[in-house]
Amino acid sequence: MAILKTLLYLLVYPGFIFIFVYSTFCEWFDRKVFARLQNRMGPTHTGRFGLLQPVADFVKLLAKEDVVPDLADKRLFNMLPVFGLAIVSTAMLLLPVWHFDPLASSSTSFSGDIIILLYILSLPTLIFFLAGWTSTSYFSTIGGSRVLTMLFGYEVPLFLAVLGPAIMAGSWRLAEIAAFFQHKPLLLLPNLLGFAIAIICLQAKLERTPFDIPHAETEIVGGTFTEYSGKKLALFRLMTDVEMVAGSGLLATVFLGGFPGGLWLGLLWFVVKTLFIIFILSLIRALTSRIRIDQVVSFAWRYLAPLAVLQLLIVILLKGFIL
Amino acid sequence: MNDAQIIERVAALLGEKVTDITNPSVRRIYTKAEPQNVSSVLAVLKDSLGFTYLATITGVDLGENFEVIYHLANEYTNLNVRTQIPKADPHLGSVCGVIPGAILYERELQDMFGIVVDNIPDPRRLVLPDDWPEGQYPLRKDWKFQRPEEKIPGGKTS
Amino acid sequence: MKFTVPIGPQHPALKEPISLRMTLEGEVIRDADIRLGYNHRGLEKLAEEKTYLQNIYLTERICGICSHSHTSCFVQAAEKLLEVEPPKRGVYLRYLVAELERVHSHLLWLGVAGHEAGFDTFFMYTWRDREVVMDILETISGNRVHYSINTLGGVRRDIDEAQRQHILGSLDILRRRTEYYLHIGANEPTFVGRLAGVGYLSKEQAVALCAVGPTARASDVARDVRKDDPYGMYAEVPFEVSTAQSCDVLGRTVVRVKELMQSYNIIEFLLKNLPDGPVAVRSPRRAKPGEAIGRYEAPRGENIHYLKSNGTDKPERLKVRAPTLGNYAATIEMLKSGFVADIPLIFAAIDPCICCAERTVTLVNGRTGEENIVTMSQLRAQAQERFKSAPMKKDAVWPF
Amino acid sequence: MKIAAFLPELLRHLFKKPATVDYPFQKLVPPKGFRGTPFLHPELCIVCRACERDCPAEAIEILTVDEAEKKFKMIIHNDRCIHCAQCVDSCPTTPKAMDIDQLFEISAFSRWDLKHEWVFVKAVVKPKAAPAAPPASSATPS
Repeated sequence: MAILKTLLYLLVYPGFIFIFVYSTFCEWFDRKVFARLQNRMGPTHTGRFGLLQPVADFVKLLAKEDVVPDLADKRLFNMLPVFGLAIVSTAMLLLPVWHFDPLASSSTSFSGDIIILLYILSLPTLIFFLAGWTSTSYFSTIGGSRVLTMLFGYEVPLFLAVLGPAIMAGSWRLAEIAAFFQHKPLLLLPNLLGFAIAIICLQAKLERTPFDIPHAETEIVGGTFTEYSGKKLALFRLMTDVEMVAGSGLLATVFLGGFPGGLWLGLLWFVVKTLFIIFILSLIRALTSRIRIDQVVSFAWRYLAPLAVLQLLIVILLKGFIL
Repeated sequence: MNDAQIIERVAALLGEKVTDITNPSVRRIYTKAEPQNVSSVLAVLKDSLGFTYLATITGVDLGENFEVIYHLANEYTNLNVRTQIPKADPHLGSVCGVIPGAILYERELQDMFGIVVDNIPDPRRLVLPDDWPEGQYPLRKDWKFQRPEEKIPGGKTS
Repeated sequence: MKFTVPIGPQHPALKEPISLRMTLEGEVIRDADIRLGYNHRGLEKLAEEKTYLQNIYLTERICGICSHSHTSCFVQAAEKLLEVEPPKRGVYLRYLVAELERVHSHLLWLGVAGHEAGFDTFFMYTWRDREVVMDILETISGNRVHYSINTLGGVRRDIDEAQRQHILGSLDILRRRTEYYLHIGANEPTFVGRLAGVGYLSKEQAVALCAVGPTARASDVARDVRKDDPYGMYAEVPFEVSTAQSCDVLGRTVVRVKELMQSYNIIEFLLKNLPDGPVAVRSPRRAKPGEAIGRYEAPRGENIHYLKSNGTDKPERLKVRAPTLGNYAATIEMLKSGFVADIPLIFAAIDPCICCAERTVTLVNGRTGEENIVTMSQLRAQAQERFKSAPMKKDAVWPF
Repeated sequence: MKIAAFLPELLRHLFKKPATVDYPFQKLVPPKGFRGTPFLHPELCIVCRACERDCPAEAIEILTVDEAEKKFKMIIHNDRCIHCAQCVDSCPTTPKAMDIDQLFEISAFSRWDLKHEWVFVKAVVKPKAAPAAPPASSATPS
């Protein structure tokens, strides 16, 4: 019975099927919002309101020819998409949405899981870099180097920003942080600055405008994914979607008070809060133009990092004097 | 400055280096120079009258001769310096020293008319494809294009 | 380590085939080389086999965006040779379409600039509003792209009062929207950050390299054929030559937006002072031997057609110089020591119309010199060899 | 410099109807005078061949079927047609024998499907209609 339950967890909910369905839904939501902000229609015809369009794209890519460059390291080149998808799916498991005991730690919810989650979420960037670098194409190489350069820009502010609520709640466990803010929702307000910083960093992590520099199509064609095609590209795209859900889930847990209310209500909160964050991400995407790589780094270190430190200071002072 | 004044200045500055200054319509001045003088004529026009802008160089096949026309312009008028070179021995001096932008047009002349531009900084082929046969100059009048017979694949589908 | 990255002939930033070869050091461009010739159609030779009337439609096909500019330029020259004077209403309508085309072309460019800078929303909105002017053009000429409104001795279609009012009404929308885009363009920090200071071309360079159109005007060279050589009725129309002093892509954007405002004024003037009378006169089919030059300020810069007749109904020689060609030398200068990210923007900033420029010319930048012309197969073999002997992974240096 | 200058405009459009049209299901109507595909009114054609001569794309071909019966065949090669409507302008008859329709969805699976032909008897010019040369047409035979 326990094995069956584990299998159910792994494969259906919150495992692969749920991840696949929900992340494709999020991609649809993102595309639709982006289109409507631009006064366009967006996906319309596949399924009701075009809901199945991301799935259709996925299936289409699966059926496409798969080309591997001659000079690429074939084993690495082939494994990277699978690794990437596995990594971000693991990140999904750590979100305190479903099976966790608020009091006892378990394999999916334990003290320090916020660190693990942040660590896991920084791995896709390395996967992207390796994907670009092993492709050996000029465009991919430039894209790969841009991925890593950007990583140095946004990762530190993101960590600092996420640190704030954790310090305030005095816990390194996502479930406990969420529970803390569910009890004292007003304390979310001092963290708004951190939330804004984290949103911007998440946008950079997901490589969306204005930070879509590693795969800026008008400059370096497909960037890191130039040489990827067929199934591998499909997996990479799915991976980006899942990463988007995982990242917004992390922000929702830390900054928006998590997902209270058991299985079904928790799921509803999860959907509402992640969609809210994805909506903000889409808005930023529609609102800005792509910036240059040097501008990203200088922006991150000149504005984001100091602001994140300031946020941390505010939190520490609050914690020390008021609470 | 109107056309008459410019013609006056051109005649005064260049003397007998240019002949046949005509002004068939408003702001269109044509003049003629010997091929060996073109470069110096353009230099004088550029420095003294502000004809810094070379719009293009046109080649025309006149049968016995090639006519080469340098279309210059300043803010008042358009001045065209023409020169003729024999088709049998088509040699022309480069004007790239005076107007660097002329190189494109000179290389085009080389390709299309088979005019040899002396002292051209970069004599590579410009217009025609790399596998174009030597000695074929498409814009010469004796070069005829044979239109291939049109072949439409398939048949009626409906 | 330096490496050469091919941008094109097929590349998402390019709407038409052209090959830019960028020698890069990390993200910095050290050398640029432009190659054309993927779109050559032998048009000048073909023009010698067609009558003057047919050549109007042939020259229209030089370009898909500024189609009217080439026909107007050709018709200007041909009318001189055929000794016909178009009636005044015809002239007004011809340049009304010309200004509408300038509006559509500049709005198109604004969208393309947004797209190249990764600002897709801006692109979508400008192109949506461009539909207004496209619809006007379709209504008055019968087609969205190839208006075919010019004929020898005037224009082919008249506009009626309802159309006149419709255009005047649409101008209000266009004015409002253009002001709004100017506001967005000047205020959106990410967009301004991408445009300002990029693709510097000094005034001296612009003059020396014979740059034309908005590229030259953004470098403070007030070169505009409509003012210098007022063809048609431009001598009667009040307008200003828009210039900018910043010499960069932002300046080129500002010049184009200013020109849009000027074009709206010109269109309004033309419509309010539209003379009565016929729109065309009959033209002879044969021209006396002679030669004529048509100069025209296309949206991208000066367009020049040289036409020589020989007494028949077909021209002896037609020479076409499209504005984009005149700007290539300047582009190479602008690209140097820019960033990879700026390539599409700088290149787009001259508003390249490759098929205009390529009707005759293939260009390899003379400066790099040492490269020999080789056949495509040789080149491919060389490239593969070079690639095998020095794979990227081994000697690539970290760019930052 | 203003952060998020575009935001009000974007949010306003979030709930507006899209500016684009759901094309195959919804079609825009081309304006009056749109240049579609040329066609012939065979009963009006006087076989002056002005259209054949002026067509810049060589898309019109007039063949003689039977000289004695004055039977002719006109083929319009729509696969070459550039839709300039010069043939309509060149046509000297009133009403015009060459005409143009408003269709814009004219793609076909084969270029052969695009060729249209008419076999007709040459129309007799009524003496009254002959001098009515259209003023706007520079292309009337000189």
